[in-house]
Amino acid sequence: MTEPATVLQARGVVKVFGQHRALDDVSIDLRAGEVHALLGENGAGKSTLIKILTGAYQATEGEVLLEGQPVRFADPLQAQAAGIGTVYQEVNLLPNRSVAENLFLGHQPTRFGFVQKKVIYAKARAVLATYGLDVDVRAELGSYSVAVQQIVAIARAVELSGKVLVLDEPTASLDRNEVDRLFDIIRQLKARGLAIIFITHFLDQVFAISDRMTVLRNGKLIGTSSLKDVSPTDVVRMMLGKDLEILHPVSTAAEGASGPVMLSFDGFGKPGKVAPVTLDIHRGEVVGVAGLLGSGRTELARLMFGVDTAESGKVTMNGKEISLRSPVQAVQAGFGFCPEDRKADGIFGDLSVRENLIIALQAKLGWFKALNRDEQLEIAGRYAEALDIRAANHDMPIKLLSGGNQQKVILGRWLAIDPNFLILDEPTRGIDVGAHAEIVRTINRLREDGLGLLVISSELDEIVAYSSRVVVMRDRQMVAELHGQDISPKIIVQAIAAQHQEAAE
Amino acid sequence: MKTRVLSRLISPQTMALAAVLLVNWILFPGFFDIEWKDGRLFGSLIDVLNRGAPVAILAIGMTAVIATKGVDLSVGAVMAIAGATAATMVEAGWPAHTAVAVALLAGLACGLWNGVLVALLDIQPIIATLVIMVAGRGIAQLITEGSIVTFSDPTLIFIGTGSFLGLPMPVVIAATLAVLATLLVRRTALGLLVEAVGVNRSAARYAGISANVLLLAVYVFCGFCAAIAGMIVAGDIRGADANNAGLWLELDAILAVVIGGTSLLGGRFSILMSVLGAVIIQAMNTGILVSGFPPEFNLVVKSGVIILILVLQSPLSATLFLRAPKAKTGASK
Amino acid sequence: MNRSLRPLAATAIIFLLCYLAAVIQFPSMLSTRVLGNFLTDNAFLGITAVGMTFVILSGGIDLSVGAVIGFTGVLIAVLISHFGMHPLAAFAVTLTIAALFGAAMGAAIHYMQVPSFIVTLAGMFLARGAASVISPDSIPINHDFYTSVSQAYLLMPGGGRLSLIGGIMVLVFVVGALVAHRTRFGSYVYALGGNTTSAALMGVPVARTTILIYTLSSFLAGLSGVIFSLYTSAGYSLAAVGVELDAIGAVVIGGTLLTGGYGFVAGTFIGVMLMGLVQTYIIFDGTLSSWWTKIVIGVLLFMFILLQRIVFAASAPRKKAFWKV
Amino acid sequence: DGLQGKVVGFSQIGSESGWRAAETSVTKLQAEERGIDLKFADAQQKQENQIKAIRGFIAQGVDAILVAPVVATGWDAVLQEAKDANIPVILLDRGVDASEDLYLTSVASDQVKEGRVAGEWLVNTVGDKDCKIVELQGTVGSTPAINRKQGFEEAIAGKANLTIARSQTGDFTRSKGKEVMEGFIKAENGGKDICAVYAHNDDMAVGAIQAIKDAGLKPGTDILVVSIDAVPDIFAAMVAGEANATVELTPNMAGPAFDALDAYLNGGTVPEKFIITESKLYTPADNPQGEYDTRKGLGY
Ligand SMILES: Nc1ncnc2c1ncn2[C@@H]1O[C@H](COP(=O)(O)OP(=O)(O)OP(=O)(O)O)[C@@H](O)[C@H]1O
Ligand SMILES: Nc1ncnc2c1ncn2[C@@H]1O[C@H](COP(=O)(O)OP(=O)(O)OP(=O)(O)O)[C@@H](O)[C@H]1O
Ligand SMILES: O[C@@H]1[C@@H](O)[C@H](O)OC[C@H]1O
Ligand SMILES: [Mg+2]
Ligand SMILES: [Mg+2]
Repeated sequence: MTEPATVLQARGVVKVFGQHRALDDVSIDLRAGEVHALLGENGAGKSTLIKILTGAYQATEGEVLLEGQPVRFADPLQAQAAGIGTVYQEVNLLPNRSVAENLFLGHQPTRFGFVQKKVIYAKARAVLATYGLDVDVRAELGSYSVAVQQIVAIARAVELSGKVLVLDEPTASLDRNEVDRLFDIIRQLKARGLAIIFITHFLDQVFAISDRMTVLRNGKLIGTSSLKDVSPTDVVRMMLGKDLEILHPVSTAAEGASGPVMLSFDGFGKPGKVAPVTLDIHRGEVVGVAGLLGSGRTELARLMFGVDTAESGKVTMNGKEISLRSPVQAVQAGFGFCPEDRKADGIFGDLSVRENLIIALQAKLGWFKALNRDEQLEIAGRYAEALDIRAANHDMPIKLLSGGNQQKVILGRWLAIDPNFLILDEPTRGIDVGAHAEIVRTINRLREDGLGLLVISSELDEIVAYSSRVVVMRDRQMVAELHGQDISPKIIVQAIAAQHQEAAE
Repeated sequence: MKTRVLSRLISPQTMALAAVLLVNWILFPGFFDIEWKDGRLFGSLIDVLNRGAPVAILAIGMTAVIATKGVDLSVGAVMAIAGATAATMVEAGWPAHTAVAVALLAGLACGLWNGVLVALLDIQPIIATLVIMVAGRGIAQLITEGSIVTFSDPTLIFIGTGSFLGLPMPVVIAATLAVLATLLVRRTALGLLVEAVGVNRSAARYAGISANVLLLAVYVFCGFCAAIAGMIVAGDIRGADANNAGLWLELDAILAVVIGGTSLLGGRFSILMSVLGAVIIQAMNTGILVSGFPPEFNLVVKSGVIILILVLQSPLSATLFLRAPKAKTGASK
Repeated sequence: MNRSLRPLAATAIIFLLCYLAAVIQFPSMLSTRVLGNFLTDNAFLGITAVGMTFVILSGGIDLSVGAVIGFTGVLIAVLISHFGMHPLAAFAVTLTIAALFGAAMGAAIHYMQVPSFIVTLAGMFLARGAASVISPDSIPINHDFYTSVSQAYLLMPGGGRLSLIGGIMVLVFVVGALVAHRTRFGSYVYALGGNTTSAALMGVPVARTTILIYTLSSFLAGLSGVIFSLYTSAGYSLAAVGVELDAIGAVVIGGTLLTGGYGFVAGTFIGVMLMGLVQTYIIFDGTLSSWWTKIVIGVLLFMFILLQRIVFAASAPRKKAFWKV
Repeated sequence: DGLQGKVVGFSQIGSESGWRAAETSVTKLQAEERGIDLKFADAQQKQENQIKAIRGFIAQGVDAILVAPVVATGWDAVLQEAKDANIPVILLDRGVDASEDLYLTSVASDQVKEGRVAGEWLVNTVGDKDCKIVELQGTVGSTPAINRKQGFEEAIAGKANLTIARSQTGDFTRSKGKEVMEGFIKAENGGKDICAVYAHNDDMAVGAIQAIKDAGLKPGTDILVVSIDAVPDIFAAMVAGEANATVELTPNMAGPAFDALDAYLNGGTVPEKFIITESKLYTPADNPQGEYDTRKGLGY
């Protein structure tokens, strides 16, 4: 049997940002008809490598070859023209334009110089139908959920990829069904002879679809091998350079272990956003929130943190009614909130890691009681160490950190205010296996320290691993509360899916 | 630490200032002469500071606004309102301190109005402040009934033309304000919080910062600064010229802030650098005055200098001059 | 109706209501004369505003347009009156210079990464300064071509005049709308305004598009200068001072978001007409002093953006700021 | 009878100077006295707004139009339109570059002459002494700035002892006048070399006077001050001995204009094309206090 042809290749690629070597002598080759997983911890350099392959960045050293010929893409447009379609990490589309235009921007069919809108709409509908998506293709992309946007991004890349398809964490905000559908499409493309790069932090997905994998660590190439020859444990070892228990431990968060009621939400809701919710949070417990995309979990969290103002019900804390009309009040009451959209609502990109760590504490202290530099250094140092935040130094802008480290900074920001109640919305999204395990451990530790936590996650294994109780949301309503033995992926899925059965009946 | 101070001293701004002053000196050899006369300092350099003071004061407030990713186009009109208020009141027989207080209040009120539009009604700053830019001058003229209100109140005149420790009052006021404002933002948490709001207003809200109150405060402060500048300008000519006071100065103030290195996209800011920016602009204006070029060339010279400063500051020149590795920053803009 | 068209429709309805209110008070405001004047008198503003719409849609701003109008007028006048050039040749020369000027600003904005506000402010000083260096004095243009073109109009019943320059403005709006909404270039403009990073990653030629946008804006400002010189048969370095703010106002009133990415060329047309309406109303009223004129304009501006704010809040999709970084 | 009940549109330039404010208020006063319904439109310094205003007036069918044109060129088309509509147009205080049959009459001063009168006063005052003059110009490119410069230069031409050492624009405003004068003083040996300042309007002169005082010199004595407009504040300066001469530009352009209009509408008398107002020179010898008092209430 002959080796399939190498389509795209990088040789000895080095990328330097300022002082930092993000990639150090990395080589990779992609063959026609293979799915090639690119793996590594947060900040290992995966996204940087694909940006170099697709013309978004220029390599400091090294070369890129397309079908054996050296190429130098000045921008993504040239890479597209050469048949490379890319989904960059974190949907990079245009929320202000129609779904159809997002699919075909730059390639719209024209007649006499004018874009043929009808043709585009028809094509867009046809393309999205293959993904099982039936949306109004003339509507603004921004009016659809992240999942829909993610699928549009994938569809766009697929349309553009004559030879190579690059997918940088395409599944981070998709649910199981959507992932399955994506995999079907990937298999078809593979059969057509495309070379596909697939980046993800979900190991099961890697094994489900990939043929070979390349692992990066700290910008260095660790190795490339066929997935047939390795086990998940091997992969993790290659990524982290050490062994790690990758299966979530069975929950130690027995419900009985939690303390007295700390917070009670009573008929708490907002018409059109979240139906009234009644929920007690005890000291030393983790309440997991499960539900499908768009089921209203984020809305509930926003309401509980005063980002949106509840219009019904009341909240009592340690027996006293409190007002939650703004995050300021929530923070004063000792609440913390790690939002789902890290980039938009979490980080202050241009501010330093240190400032990002102390900002909530500073906000709580008020305008005039400033933390001086020494205090800031001390606090930042403490939480950076406690959470193992990896940054060259704490004065660098946080936007230069990898996603996982940014997530830890935001968590650290809230730990610094010494909170009573923490809300975490998808705390492990886009986070590598190592950091993932660490965050799960941290959640457990915080619970043991007596905090109350509300954790929203789409990963059921994870929810099961730390929750003392699980509530299930559906259609913006709290529909079930699961205890003890019921906290298992299977039963949660049933609770979530009940709706489909009901609808079918 | 030493190298940090040193690297600050050779920023593009200080280089630009040095260059402009040098050119002024070549055009007019007496440029650096300073003499002591009647208990105060005299000289072109002092003029630069004195004439630059109103824009510097505007720039102090404008810096805070721009740091929050906003902009305030109304400051010129607010200057006119404050000057008109103070002048009309002293002419009507009110004591000077009352007139000054009311003028300052007028500035605060305008700032509050802008702040409400921006923070609470969520109107884009350029458009929100355009309202007072247009209507404010009308209000000022309404106060003066269209004429130039000349006054002889010594307190108001002192604000514009007096001196303290040999320095012109406007310089003293601007310097004091700059130092106080810097202390206020750097010794408290305000500076950090303002930057946070400018970098990411949504994240600021989630972090428990009262972003709206802060925005209000920033516009109010800017209005306050504009009112002070307005009284200085009125005191300087002993009259409130509602039609011309502060005309187009909002552009100079914004320019000063940008020359000072604060990004119009919000975030990191430096009040002292903005003040330096204002001084650069005035040094340039004064240079034009002493150069003896025909006035038709004023604007061409001015644009030339601005372009030069921008080129000096741009990342492009950093890569050209400092030979830093040329990184394509397409995705990190 | 398509949800994104709602603000446009609202703006149009508000305009009609305002016009109706004005007509009720001054019935002669319904005459063909007034309608004709709307087109003719606002022709140069309208043409500039079309260019400004593109700039603002892309998330930028162009403060130089008023100065470019002044510069164009002076250059044309000098070329015709002092160098004896034929007006059409003078137009060609001047429009080329204007376009190159815009291209230079666009290049500076993109490559030097300086905000458009500052680059075009410097451009404004430069253009205005260059105009006064060429001639501080206003220069009359006496040429048969000018007389015939500026006198070219169709007489409407009721004495109204449908002038050639008014017609040119309408044409520019139509072409502008087609380019914005029906071409790839137009979609790139919206893309830049939506999110520059995404646009770049999606393969939008950011440099070329940015340069083209400012080229277009300056070119249209130049064309506006041509129209202005036809309108006044003269070139003057101080002509059209502050028109940039009127143009920005018209664009924003027309429903285009200053942050870029949302808006319509047709909205700008309504914006221009609304500004014309306000001025005409004030002239018909005739009792406002210099200062009340300013206050009333400011108050009307405020009421308009407030109304729009309400309409937008009601129709904008959730979490629009979601992607803006 | 008279102009009672007639509707007259007035397109004013703006309100950029004390003098202009006075012209506006005097015009309104004159209209009121004659029972005219005056439609006032402020053009905020823009010619395009003036053209719009005139067309608006035509559309309303006013009986006559007054316009103070911001610039000389660019009026043919709109004046033709007024003529076609049989509406007489009268120009106030500045002229236009258009065919004379397009307007009824022009009531204005002779701006070149104003400059000349100022220049001649200076020539006579300094005699044979050497005199370095600094000039504060009006807004670059504005008609009064160009004409007043020209007239002044004509008057001192051929006098070798009088030279204009420096000339900059002070934008017709007090504060710019002061700032520019400050610069001149520094550049001319602390002001010791300056013998006189010529300002294109009184507002700038008032600013210059303050700059001279701030420099420790005596305006009116160490440095002569001559300017144009005759606004109250310049008379106040004369009373204080700080200003030496001003050339009057009367704010009452409307009076003669309405008279001419009256005669034309009611008697069919075509007025002369150019009604030139007097360019009267005032010095401290002309009872400045009295002049100050009579002008104070006119809205300057
Ligand atoms: N524009 C930039 N300037 C400076 N440093 C950068 C830049 N982009 C990335 N880096 C740094 O380069 C390293 C590699 O980042 P990259 O985004 O490639 O990681 P990744 O493997 O994709 O991580 P993740 O799994 O979190 O997406 C990180 O340390 C990051 O901080
Ligand atoms: N970006 C968006 N634009 C418009 N509507 C949205 C958007 N995000 C969510 N929604 C809608 O808001 C409702 C609740 O969404 P919410 O974000 O609270 O759900 P969630 O359970 O947290 O899901 P996710 O995991 O997607 O965040 C859903 O009906 C969803 O369709
Ligand atoms: O001062 C006056 C100026 O402001 C006006 O524009 O023209 C006449 C001048 O005298
Ligand atoms: Mg990545
Ligand atoms: Mg969510």
